[in-house]
Amino acid sequence: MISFLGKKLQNPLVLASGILGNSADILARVHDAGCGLVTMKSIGPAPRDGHKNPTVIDMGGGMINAVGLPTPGYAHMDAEWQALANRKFPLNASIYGGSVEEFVRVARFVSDQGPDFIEINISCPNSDCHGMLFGVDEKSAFAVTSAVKKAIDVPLIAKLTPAAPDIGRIAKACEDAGADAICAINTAGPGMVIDIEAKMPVLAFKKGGLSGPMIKPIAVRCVYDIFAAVSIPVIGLGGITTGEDAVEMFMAGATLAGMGSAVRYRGIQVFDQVNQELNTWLAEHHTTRDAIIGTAHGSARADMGDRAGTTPFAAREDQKGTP
Amino acid sequence: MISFLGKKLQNPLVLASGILGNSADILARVHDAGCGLVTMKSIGPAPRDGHKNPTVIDMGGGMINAVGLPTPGYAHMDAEWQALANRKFPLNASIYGGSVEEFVRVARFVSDQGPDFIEINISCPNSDCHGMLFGVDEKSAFAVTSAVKKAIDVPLIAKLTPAAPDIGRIAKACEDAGADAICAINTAGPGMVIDIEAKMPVLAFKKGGLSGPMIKPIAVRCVYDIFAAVSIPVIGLGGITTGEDAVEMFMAGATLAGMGSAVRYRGIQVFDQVNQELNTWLAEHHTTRDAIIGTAHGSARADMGDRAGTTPFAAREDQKGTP
Amino acid sequence: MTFDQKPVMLKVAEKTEHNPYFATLFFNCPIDFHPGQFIMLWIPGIDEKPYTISFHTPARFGITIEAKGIFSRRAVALSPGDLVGIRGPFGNGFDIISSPHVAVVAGGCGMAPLAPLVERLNPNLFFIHGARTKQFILYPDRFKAKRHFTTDDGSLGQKGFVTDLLENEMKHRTEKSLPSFDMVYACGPEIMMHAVFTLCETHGIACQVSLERYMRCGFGVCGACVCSDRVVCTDGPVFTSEQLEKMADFNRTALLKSGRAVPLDDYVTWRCQ
Amino acid sequence: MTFDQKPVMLKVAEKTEHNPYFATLFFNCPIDFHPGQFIMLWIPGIDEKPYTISFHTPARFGITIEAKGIFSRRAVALSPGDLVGIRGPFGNGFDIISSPHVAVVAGGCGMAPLAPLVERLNPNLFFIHGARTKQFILYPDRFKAKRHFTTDDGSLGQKGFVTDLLENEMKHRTEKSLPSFDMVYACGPEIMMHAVFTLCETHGIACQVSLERYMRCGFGVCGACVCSDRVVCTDGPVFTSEQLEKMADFNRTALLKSGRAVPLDDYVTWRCQ
Ligand SMILES: Cc1cc2nc3c(=O)[nH]c(=O)nc-3n(C[C@H](O)[C@H](O)[C@H](O)COP(=O)(O)OP(=O)(O)OC[C@H]3O[C@@H](n4cnc5c(N)ncnc54)[C@H](O)[C@@H]3O)c2cc1C
Ligand SMILES: Cc1cc2nc3c(=O)[nH]c(=O)nc-3n(C[C@H](O)[C@H](O)[C@H](O)COP(=O)(O)OP(=O)(O)OC[C@H]3O[C@@H](n4cnc5c(N)ncnc54)[C@H](O)[C@@H]3O)c2cc1C
Ligand SMILES: Cc1cc2nc3c(=O)[nH]c(=O)nc-3n(C[C@H](O)[C@H](O)[C@H](O)COP(=O)(O)O)c2cc1C
Ligand SMILES: Cc1cc2nc3c(=O)[nH]c(=O)nc-3n(C[C@H](O)[C@H](O)[C@H](O)COP(=O)(O)O)c2cc1C
Ligand code: FES
Ligand code: FES
Repeated sequence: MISFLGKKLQNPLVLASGILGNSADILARVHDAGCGLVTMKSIGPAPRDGHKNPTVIDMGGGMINAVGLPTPGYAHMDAEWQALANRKFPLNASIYGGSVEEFVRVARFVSDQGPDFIEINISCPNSDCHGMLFGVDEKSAFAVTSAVKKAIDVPLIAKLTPAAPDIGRIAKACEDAGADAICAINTAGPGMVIDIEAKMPVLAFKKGGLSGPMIKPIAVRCVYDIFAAVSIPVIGLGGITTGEDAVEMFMAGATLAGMGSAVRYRGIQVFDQVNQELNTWLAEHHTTRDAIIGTAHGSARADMGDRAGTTPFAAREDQKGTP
Repeated sequence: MISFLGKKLQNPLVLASGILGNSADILARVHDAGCGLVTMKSIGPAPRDGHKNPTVIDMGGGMINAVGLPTPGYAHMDAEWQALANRKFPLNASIYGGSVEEFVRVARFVSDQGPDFIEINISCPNSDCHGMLFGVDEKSAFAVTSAVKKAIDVPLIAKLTPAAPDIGRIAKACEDAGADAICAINTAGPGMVIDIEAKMPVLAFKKGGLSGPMIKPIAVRCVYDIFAAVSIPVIGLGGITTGEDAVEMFMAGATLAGMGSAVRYRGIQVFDQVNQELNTWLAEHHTTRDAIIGTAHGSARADMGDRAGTTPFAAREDQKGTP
Repeated sequence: MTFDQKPVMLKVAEKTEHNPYFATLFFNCPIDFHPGQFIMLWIPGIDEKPYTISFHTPARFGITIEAKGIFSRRAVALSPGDLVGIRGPFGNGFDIISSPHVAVVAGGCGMAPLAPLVERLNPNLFFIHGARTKQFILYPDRFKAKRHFTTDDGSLGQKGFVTDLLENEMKHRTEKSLPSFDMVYACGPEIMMHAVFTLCETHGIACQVSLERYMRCGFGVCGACVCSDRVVCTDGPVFTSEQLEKMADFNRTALLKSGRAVPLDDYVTWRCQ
Repeated sequence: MTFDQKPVMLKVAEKTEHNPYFATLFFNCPIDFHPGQFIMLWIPGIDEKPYTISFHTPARFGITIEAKGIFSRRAVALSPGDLVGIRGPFGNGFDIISSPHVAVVAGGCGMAPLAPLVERLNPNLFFIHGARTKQFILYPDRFKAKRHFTTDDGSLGQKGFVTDLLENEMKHRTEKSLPSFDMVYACGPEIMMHAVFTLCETHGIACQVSLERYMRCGFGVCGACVCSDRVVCTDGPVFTSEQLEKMADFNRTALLKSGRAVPLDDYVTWRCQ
């Protein structure tokens, strides 16, 4: 058991938003398969079908997707919220909106459903009009984060995009705005795969976000930059598929390690497997997760141990409501 | 033989800057191995050693590097310039500077050495103070391109970084400033690889640019965007290692296809091999390179054939000197 | 060969038009395959949807498509020489048992995944095929095994439901003290598969059915296809009685493209738009 | 095993100090290896440089380092248990011939790449080792083959240059009508290797030498190590007479870290800073 923003998690692994997070049943299964914190597929302000297929393509060393933020809309998920109310696992509810007002409206409603955390997806690149703006600009990131923070009763996680020119500064703006943690990264790129026989992009939306092993170096760099810029905990994700990948992410500065595409490569059991690999590695190295967080920053950062997420959320209560 | 900005090239393949481009002898060898246009390692204003090792690491599906723009400095290459004066192959001279003035100083000197093209590297992410700024900001890109254009007597190629928030707009600014072609992309990311046993980043500079197969989707997307934004030819590179990769890049909108990291995976002979693969593919599909350029844009772009680079440079003479 | 990464572009080698609504597209390319597995069919510029492999030899494979909506109508209108993209095969496929005491129950285009299964089962199986009319019967001359037909209008075989025949046969075997079925395989409309499942439960017989849900990735990541806590594209599409017993969403709930969970009727209505 | 991608962190298993300036580090790990190949040694936080594999068994390998500059001094000061990163093996290695009529000429630490070669050559080879003083002689008890020594101060063997011994032996063989050398292998300072090469050319004998240049990637991409049109890390480090004949930069020009081409003397001076 570990503690993250005042909540107990069975382990430091997180299910990335948009991966299998479509129903209470499957979220429970992923938790049972060894995931410490499951994240729901991002919930938007109004029903949205997303793009036509192909929307998700595996390239071997990673995936490209442009699902297009499909969502039932927060107001059309009654059965889901009901099922989740009786859950036996910690829940992270990811949300998005096309404006600060939409973010606030969704966040307020979702907060009332009692998730353990709310994650704002200010980083999805796949929709023409939703989200992206906020994640690449400090002022917008601050504005949306502080507005949502005021509207909700649960800890707030800001999920960032690697497309930001300086992701550390975006993270700092979110921290200043009251975010309790940062989640990084969303998909990288965007990229495009052209089928040369069809002579056209494979994805129906043409461009898509990159995920999986090929983006791990970008994710590690982002988490490293964010850790150096803020003092709130970081959920590091992007390309993690093994226990050693998780160790690398912790050393870059992550408190929790998220996985999405790994489910493609190793199945839902990847959570149990990565937990085992992680614990084996830590045991063999006579160390703990707490002790390795941020160690890749060297002695430059003496305070690196203090973001293991053990600080209860209560201790951060004072920050609430301040912009 | 094909024609590019008024020069004859034996084929549409280009050696990327920074790959083996350190001497006249090796450039000649790469040309003889089947490369249409060889690019010199980027030349800077003053001698520079670059970073300590490790500077270049292979990750399997791609490489990460932070060489740190080592350069003898344009004024300390007499023997090199002399050897290159007698060359029997087309030459692209890549240059960089830390300010518009430095770019102009290097460009003027280099232009007098008689390369066939000058490529401005306004995109290298590996140095704290050189280049990067220009490539992510339209105004800076315009300023440096137009200043260099006025200072030189040979066609100008602007090399762009995928880190630009909207690479199409940067390309347009360069075109407006008088660039005769665009080269894209430089390395992506930056990324970081942490060795978990050493508990530190592997690269001495910590962060580095990504290249090779893993960045191909980003490169293809960038070339696609640039093709849609400008009407000058594009040298597409980033992750190409096979003839089919080159076809994909042409379909995205490239006129020439560059390779760097491919030398790691298939040796210097990769140029001959890719030429053969490309020609075989074209023959089997009863088509030509000219005919497939930009075809992934569909019927939306009817003018796609006219950028095969056959337009002689002379026809663009009128643009010279205009900002 | 597997094409489980990027789509592999293949030419339609041959097309068999079974009737104005059903066609089989053949591809001259080897593919790894176990009966019940499916591929994702991409028609460039249109869309990409899952189809069961209905014909398989070492050198070629085929998919049988029923023209329903925009996409499947485009698919049956494809001609030999047309290029399409194939990803797959995906999914688990049927668990094949060697007993001669098995039943196969196909409803409409649900015959597609069952056909290669039937070819690998003991030919003494009890084989039922239901369709709207005689015209909709797939693969009339394909099987060694004897087929019992039902049609909605009685134009071939018995008028009525496939489950009527199945129930009769079960009762018959019980009455005559013949060995009962060791397995019932079914594919067709979900309401039909649920009826088969219920019948099997009543008689204490194991069954396997192949479910259908809206799909995006095909490889267990996007969550579009979940049915209770099962991921249809990777855990399925074939599910066993034991699994179905725990799947409250079976014949009850499905997700729309938006991810909205709706009663199965609403799902079918949406697909009809 | 090859470690040609990311560095593999290995513990120094054992260290042998040959003298105050030379040490061999051993690693208990199998590695694919052909004599003459090298690895990149990363000391985290310091730098990464190329070193020839000088010891090789199926289960372990070793590198012998001469303390010269900042990095190599750090390297010889490593202790068993210290973690370093290894990439490799890189390069071509020597072309090994089976003839007994071969000579091996080692100058100083140039013995490192030649030692595993000697162990694979016919033991009747003619083997010369030159060093500053007796103290600098590497691996005194390692070889079955007889070694002829030269030292700068005459403290062991003949006072003078390795080339003196080599030339004498060549003349001796000619005069006595003995079979001449089929191959001469050499490694040491480039000026020495050039002298050996010239001698061989004069006598019409083939030779192979192992060159050294500043290296970054080790796998033929960065261009730091080019010597004329050859890429030392992938085309070499071993080059044959035929290749050396065409390499104008051999014993003449090398690139500094900045890429500046300078006369070899200036290169050595730079390395001495
Ligand atoms: C694993 C799997 C295997 C499949 N294999 C085949 C196959 O071998 N052959 C084949 O023809 N199709 C198969 N399908 C269905 C196929 O993927 C398409 O859904 C179908 O072709 C309809 O697509 P459409 O876009 O043309 O129709 P849509 O526009 O999606 O829908 C229009 C029509 O489809 C009917 N329809 C669609 N889905 C349902 C449903 N769930 N229940 C009842 N009616 C429905 C509607 O009644 C309506 O007539 C399979 C699906 C899955 C998940
Ligand atoms: C393929 C290859 C294999 C190598 N194998 C070995 C090996 O097995 N053992 C080993 O000790 N070294 C080997 N080296 C050399 C090694 O990589 C380092 O260059 C050496 O250890 C000096 O590094 P440094 O940083 O300590 O010295 P630096 O700081 O680079 O230089 C300081 C000292 O090195 C001397 N020096 C360096 N380079 C040269 C040169 N080119 N010519 C003459 N003097 C020079 C200088 O005289 C000076 O004393 C090899 C190099 C290559 C390219
Ligand atoms: C198919 C797919 C759908 C995704 N949908 C969402 C989403 O709705 N909201 C979100 O914040 N991130 C979404 N992501 C991004 C992931 O949450 C994650 O940030 C990214 O994939 C990197 O992690 P990975 O390499 O472990 O997959 C999606 C990713 C994929 C592959
Ligand atoms: C080791 C290395 C050094 C490079 N040096 C330069 C450089 O000096 N100037 C430049 O414009 N690009 C440089 N690049 C970028 C390449 O020219 C190229 O844009 C990039 O590697 C993508 O192409 P690739 O995937 O084919 O390698 C370098 C790349 C590598 C791997
Ligand atoms: S279709 Fe994506 S999980 Fe099944
Ligand atoms: S060290 Fe990079 S090419 Fe040889």
